[in-house]
Amino acid sequence: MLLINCPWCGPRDETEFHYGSEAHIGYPEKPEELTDKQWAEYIFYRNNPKGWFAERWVHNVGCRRWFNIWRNTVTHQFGPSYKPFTKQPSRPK
Amino acid sequence: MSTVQFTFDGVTYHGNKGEPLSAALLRNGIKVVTESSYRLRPRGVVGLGYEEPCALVQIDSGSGEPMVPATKIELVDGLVVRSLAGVGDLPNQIDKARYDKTFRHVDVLVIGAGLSGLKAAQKAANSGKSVIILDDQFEAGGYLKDLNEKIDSKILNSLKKNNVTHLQRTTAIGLYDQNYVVAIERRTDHLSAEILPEIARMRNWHIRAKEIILATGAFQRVLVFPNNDRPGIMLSHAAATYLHKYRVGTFNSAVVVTVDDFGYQDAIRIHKSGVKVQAIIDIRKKVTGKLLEQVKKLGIEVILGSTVVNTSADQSGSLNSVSIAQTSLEGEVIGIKQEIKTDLLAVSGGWTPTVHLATYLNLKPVWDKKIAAFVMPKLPQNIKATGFSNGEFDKVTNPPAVFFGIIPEGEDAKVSFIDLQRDANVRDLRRAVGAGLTSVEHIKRYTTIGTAHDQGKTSGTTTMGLLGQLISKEPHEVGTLTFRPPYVGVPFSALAGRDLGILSDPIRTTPIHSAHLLANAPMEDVGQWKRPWYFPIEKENMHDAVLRECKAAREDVAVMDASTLGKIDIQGPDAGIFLDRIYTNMFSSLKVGASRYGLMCGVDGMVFDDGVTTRIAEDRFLMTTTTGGAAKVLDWLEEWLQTEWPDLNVYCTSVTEHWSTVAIVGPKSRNLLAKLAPTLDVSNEAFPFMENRYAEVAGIPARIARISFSGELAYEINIEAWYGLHIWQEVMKKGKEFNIAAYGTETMHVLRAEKGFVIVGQETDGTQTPQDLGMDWIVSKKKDFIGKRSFTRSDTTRNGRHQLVGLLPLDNKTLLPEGSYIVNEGDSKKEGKLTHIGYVTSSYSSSALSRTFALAMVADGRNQIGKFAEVPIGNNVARVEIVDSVFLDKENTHRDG
Amino acid sequence: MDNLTQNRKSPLNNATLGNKKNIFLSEKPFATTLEIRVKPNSVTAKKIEKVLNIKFPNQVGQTFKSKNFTVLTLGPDWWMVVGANKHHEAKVRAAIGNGFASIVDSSAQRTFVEVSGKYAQVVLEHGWENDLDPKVFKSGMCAQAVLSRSPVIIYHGPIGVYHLYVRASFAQHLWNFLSDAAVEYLKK
Amino acid sequence: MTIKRRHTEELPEHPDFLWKNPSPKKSYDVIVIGAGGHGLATAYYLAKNFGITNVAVLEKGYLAGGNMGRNTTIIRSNYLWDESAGIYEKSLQLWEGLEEEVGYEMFFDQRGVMTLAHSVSDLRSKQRNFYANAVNDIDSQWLTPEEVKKIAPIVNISPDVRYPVLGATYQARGGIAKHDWVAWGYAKAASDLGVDLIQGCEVKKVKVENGKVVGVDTNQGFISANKVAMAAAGHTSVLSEMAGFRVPLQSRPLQALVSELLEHVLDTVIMSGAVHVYVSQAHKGELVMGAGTDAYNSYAQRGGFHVIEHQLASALELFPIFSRAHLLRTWGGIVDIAPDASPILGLTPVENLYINSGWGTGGFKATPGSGWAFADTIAHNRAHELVKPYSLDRFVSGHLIDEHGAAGVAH
Repeated sequence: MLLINCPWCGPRDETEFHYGSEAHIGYPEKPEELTDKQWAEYIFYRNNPKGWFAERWVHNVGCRRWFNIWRNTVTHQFGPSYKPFTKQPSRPK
Repeated sequence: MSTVQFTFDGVTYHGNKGEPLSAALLRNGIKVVTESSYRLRPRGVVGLGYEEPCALVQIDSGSGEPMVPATKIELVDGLVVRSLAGVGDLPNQIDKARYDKTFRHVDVLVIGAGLSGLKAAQKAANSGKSVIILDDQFEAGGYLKDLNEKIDSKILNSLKKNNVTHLQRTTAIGLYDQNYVVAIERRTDHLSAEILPEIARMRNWHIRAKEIILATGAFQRVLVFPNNDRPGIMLSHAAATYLHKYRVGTFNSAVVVTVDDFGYQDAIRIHKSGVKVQAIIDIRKKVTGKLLEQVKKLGIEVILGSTVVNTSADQSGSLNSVSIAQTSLEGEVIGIKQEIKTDLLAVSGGWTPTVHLATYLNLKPVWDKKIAAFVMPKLPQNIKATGFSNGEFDKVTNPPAVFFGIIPEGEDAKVSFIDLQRDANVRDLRRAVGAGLTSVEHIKRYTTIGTAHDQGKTSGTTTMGLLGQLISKEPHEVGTLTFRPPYVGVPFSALAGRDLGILSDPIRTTPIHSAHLLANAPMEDVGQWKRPWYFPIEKENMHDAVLRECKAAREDVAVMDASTLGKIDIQGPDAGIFLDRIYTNMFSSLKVGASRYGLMCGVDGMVFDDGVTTRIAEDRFLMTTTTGGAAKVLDWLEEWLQTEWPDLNVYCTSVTEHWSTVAIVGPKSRNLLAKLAPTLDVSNEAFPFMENRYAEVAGIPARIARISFSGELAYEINIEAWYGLHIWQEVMKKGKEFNIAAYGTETMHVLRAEKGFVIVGQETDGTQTPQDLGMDWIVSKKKDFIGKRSFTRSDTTRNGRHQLVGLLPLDNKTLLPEGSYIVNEGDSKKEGKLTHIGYVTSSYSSSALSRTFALAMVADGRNQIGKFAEVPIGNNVARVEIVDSVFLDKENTHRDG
Repeated sequence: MDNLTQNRKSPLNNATLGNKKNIFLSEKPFATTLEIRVKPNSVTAKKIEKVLNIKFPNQVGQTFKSKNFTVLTLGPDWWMVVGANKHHEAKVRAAIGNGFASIVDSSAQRTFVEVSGKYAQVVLEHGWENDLDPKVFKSGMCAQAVLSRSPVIIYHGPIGVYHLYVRASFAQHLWNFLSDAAVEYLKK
Repeated sequence: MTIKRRHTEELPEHPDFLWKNPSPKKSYDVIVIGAGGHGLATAYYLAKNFGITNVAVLEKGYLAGGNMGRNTTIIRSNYLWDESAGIYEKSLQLWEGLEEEVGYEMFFDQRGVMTLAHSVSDLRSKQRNFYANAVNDIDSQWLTPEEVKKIAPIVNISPDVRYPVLGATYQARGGIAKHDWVAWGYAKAASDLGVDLIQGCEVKKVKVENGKVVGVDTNQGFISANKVAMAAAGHTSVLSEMAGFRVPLQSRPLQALVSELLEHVLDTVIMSGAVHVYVSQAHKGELVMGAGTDAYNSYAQRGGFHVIEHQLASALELFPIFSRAHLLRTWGGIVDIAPDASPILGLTPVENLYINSGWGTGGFKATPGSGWAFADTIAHNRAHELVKPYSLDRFVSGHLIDEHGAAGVAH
């Protein structure tokens, strides 16, 4: 049972969150100017690293806020969590 | 100790209350407890705890339980058990016992209440930290308790402080991320053989601990030699404990075979229990120290550099003699055999620290040659290990030998057992190596070693040791077998807890539910909601009830409980702009007091929800969503606002259950509303379609909306949920004069289908665009919205996509099955695969059309209107005409009444 | 009783169960509730605090109590003001003028179950995953999560007394869960 | 007094010799990355159907130690979309002759697979699945609750459980097989045909020179190859990145569990999507159970215990007789999930580099069909008919094959 540190509510069990996969994927400025391939990249392609991953979660049964967090997808260790639109902490060692 | 009665394999015996069943069996002279699964060889008690590989029983009294080690059952009066040969029974009657779960957070969790665990708990408790100490034995003390030694009362008292929770008969079965431990407490089996209905028989503890201390002890290993599985051959610690602590008697004399000093200590205990120890057979060449003097003083012969190389049995199959010989550390028998008559062989094959929990986090145990065992891996900083589990064996003067037994060939190999419960032996191991297998994981699967109920607790290290001997590698070079949770078998019922029956999943009901039950309306599950399906009168079946309900809606007035629809209160100056980005059509242009139907797509352009949104004020909208989509849509809106458009001043709040919605439908709904809301001007001019008015309905302030999902004149009365039932009762009462009928989801489906309205989730399955559904009119050309870009992808613009159409079976009685596939005329008769052109999404009998009809998604559907097709249904075929998707009142004349 | 009070029905019909000493469950229905979302410490937020004479704590999980209201902080810009009588939504909306905030009367969205007695904490721990140790979840704190698959806000009122705000349609399930969990403690 | 105890028959023995353990040659015609079921089957069919035997299968761990050793061994082909029905039915037909063709006992047992429906909307989507199977000529029956009970007496079809059984689809030709025996059968056959199985050999880099694959760097040195085929479920993203392109896959934990050996009470495979559990009882008597994936990306080969508890509560609602069974062992694989829950197969942006991935939670049943069609694709350097719909460019065109389960819950 992962213990995820919500920036507002503090550490809570993973069952209180919904997973949002890779962080920092922005909605394209002008979708109509993208090629079908670029548009497919936005809709379907997300990184899937084996190791440290900057991902996003939403505390949907708690404060209902989205936030980002570093997690190692092999050891399930967590790095710092950080609020949207704030400076991303560097990748943990 | 009071004596109690128990029944084993149909015979009644006596034993001491609270002692392990295995001790009671031995005391009653039952050495042969069962026979092995495959070789049918007689087997008896071998161990003292969860490591027991042979004496597994079925408990028939109380709740009943298969495959329980006799060593872990506390004797209680009236216990009824049966011996098993590796396969358990599943009792059929319902288990009346209660099972529950609890969650705890604690500073320090100590797993294991042997001396080292108790000391760790004492230290933490005295420092004021919150402590949980749990242990799977019947009482605290662990190894020392087995030696019948006392535990310092100061330690035991420290566990009585109020910041300490002390749980015996509790086994930690799993260690998960961030120090999360699952443990199962057995709470009533030792109190009574019957079920105690009021107290949870087992409690499933979920514990989050800041710090974990593993004091999980160790398991003693078997040694491998021909005929090493006879009843009367036991682990030496177990044999000494049964004789010295539980005074089982039964055995006339004993021989101890050992690789370590523990063999000497157990020999002394066996001697003190009054059973003559004829000899200690030690594989090691040289032994010194106190223990050696003690056994010499007691007249126990010590034979060094030797081990057991065979055994023989009496006609019951129990041990009656062992043969020993000088043997090298590589397992090579060098000396001549010498036979010793005995009915007990106590095997001290070395100790394996219990590292399971730590390895569940994918950490590999480490080989420690000094103590001839695998010890804890490098642990994360908030987990420590102590005592035997950390390889701290303090009573050792001479290091143990790295020796796991002898590895004979030929016939002897077939009776030299490594995994007693699986009857897996040295011959199997030799064959696996010969087959080209190098990984220990392959050897485990090839031989099935370690896959039984004890999960290799006594055979794991032995297998790696002997494999190393066979391919001349050190045990750690062979690789380690992987332990997996749970540490011991856990009944499904203990893990299901109280999440069963009525509590298995919330039953969500509307405020009007009691009225539906009174009308004994059958219910339909819609997600977690129960919604009335139809309202039968007397003995009506669904078909007749729905025809009557539809007729009422088309000709008089009918009423439905629509409270389950999702409702989201959207406020803020940018609410209009926000909705323009979410819906495919415009909402910022909606007048205050007006409502508009909207369609929502994912970024892939596929429809995923719809509903009517009403502008309550300049900066406030109330959005409704499908019942199933309520939570999903609110999350969707929040995600876009928080992670993409934080500059938009908009807030969303769920009010799904604040409002109750009663929909009255039909040409007489206006007359009924006039009765209910006398102050309201209900004329069409004063209260036009898709508009909202506020008035008291039956004395309750309400917002009334002219929204219609049936094509008829209709009003949705929205009141605070506390008044939902009252309004429903008033509507039914005042509607009598207009012969009102209540209707359910089935009729709602028919009425909307007659108008060609889609239901998201029925006409759609996540792969339809608005254009596929013939709703180009709702797709704004001007603004961008979520999903718009996807409409221009090649597959979304290709012709031939499935489009919404109507279907009329030529036989107007045929009800096409929903989900049935459509083929071109003449294709049904063809053999093999048929090329299909579409499938039926909705299909009903219509009272208004007095015939059956259906909606379907058909390839290039709109260009097929007027053509014929076939629907194969089992062996017969229904011919159908493809028609427009609107069947009734195409000019919408009913809408305004 | 006026028409409104007479004709309303709460999700649990004022149910009660257990005994005051060990474990006592009781629905306290019809608490009026204003859900307010506003930028913390903004001008508009200050106006709302003034007109209701309350304070918006800015740490999620903290609460504020006055004679009329209990204010629960659910999110960084989300508060639940319990105990406001009906008219306050209009009064607050008027007070903020065209300031940006969301004022929602969501009184019937949830109902309020009080859990008290010696074993209140132990019974709740059968379904609530977060720490209820009074040293951590102090009197005066609140937390929103799930209790036996039901969305619940727990407010730790006086020591050992817990107020559970549960979505109306989940109320019966929560009640069934709590009364089943209480069985072992009723006669202890 | 002789005591009658319940026994189970011991499985027959594996053959005396399985496979050679060569160290890798300098170069091969084809390198297959991943010695799971699909990788081994691919190597076998390359050798058997196309005579391409200068092949190495590289496995970083031990053979069949990944998902092939961690699944619930269910075999069926009654999928919804034509494209899925195509590849899974081909696979089922191959299963039907496999033991004989490969010459290895696999305990392939066509005991039927039943998929339960628990609500009106669930009923509707299962019925559509049933009719889709009919037009695709895939054997599938519709069962009423009473017929479900007749085939599997232990199913609780009472109307007053939380989500009553309202009906089911049933594929009689579906069933189970023993995963280790399937893998070792393919491995032995491939090894006997001259394929090199190389364990403990981890690919560190996929070497590409001007758009064409030339070989792989491994912990046992560089191995050159004319063609390289990726069949490393769960690690496909890692390998594709090594080769310089991306795939729309996410790696998720998928857990499975077994009980101890129990009396035989279940002779068919039962799946229930709405209640999140599927179960069969293996030959010796252990219950084998699984459900959906854990919710987040992970390569840790383990999942959360709450997923197991939730699944067991559902199982006891459906099968009350299981209440006394013990959970004996749980484990987790790494499955790669595509946005439309369908595989990604065929060619890649790198010449002579092929991809076999995205099987998500349904890989075991596809083992023969995937290997067969993938071998054909590699041999001819073009996508086989059955593989073509699963190309990477479907995500650009938008022609997805959405097997997430048709209808959401609506109205």
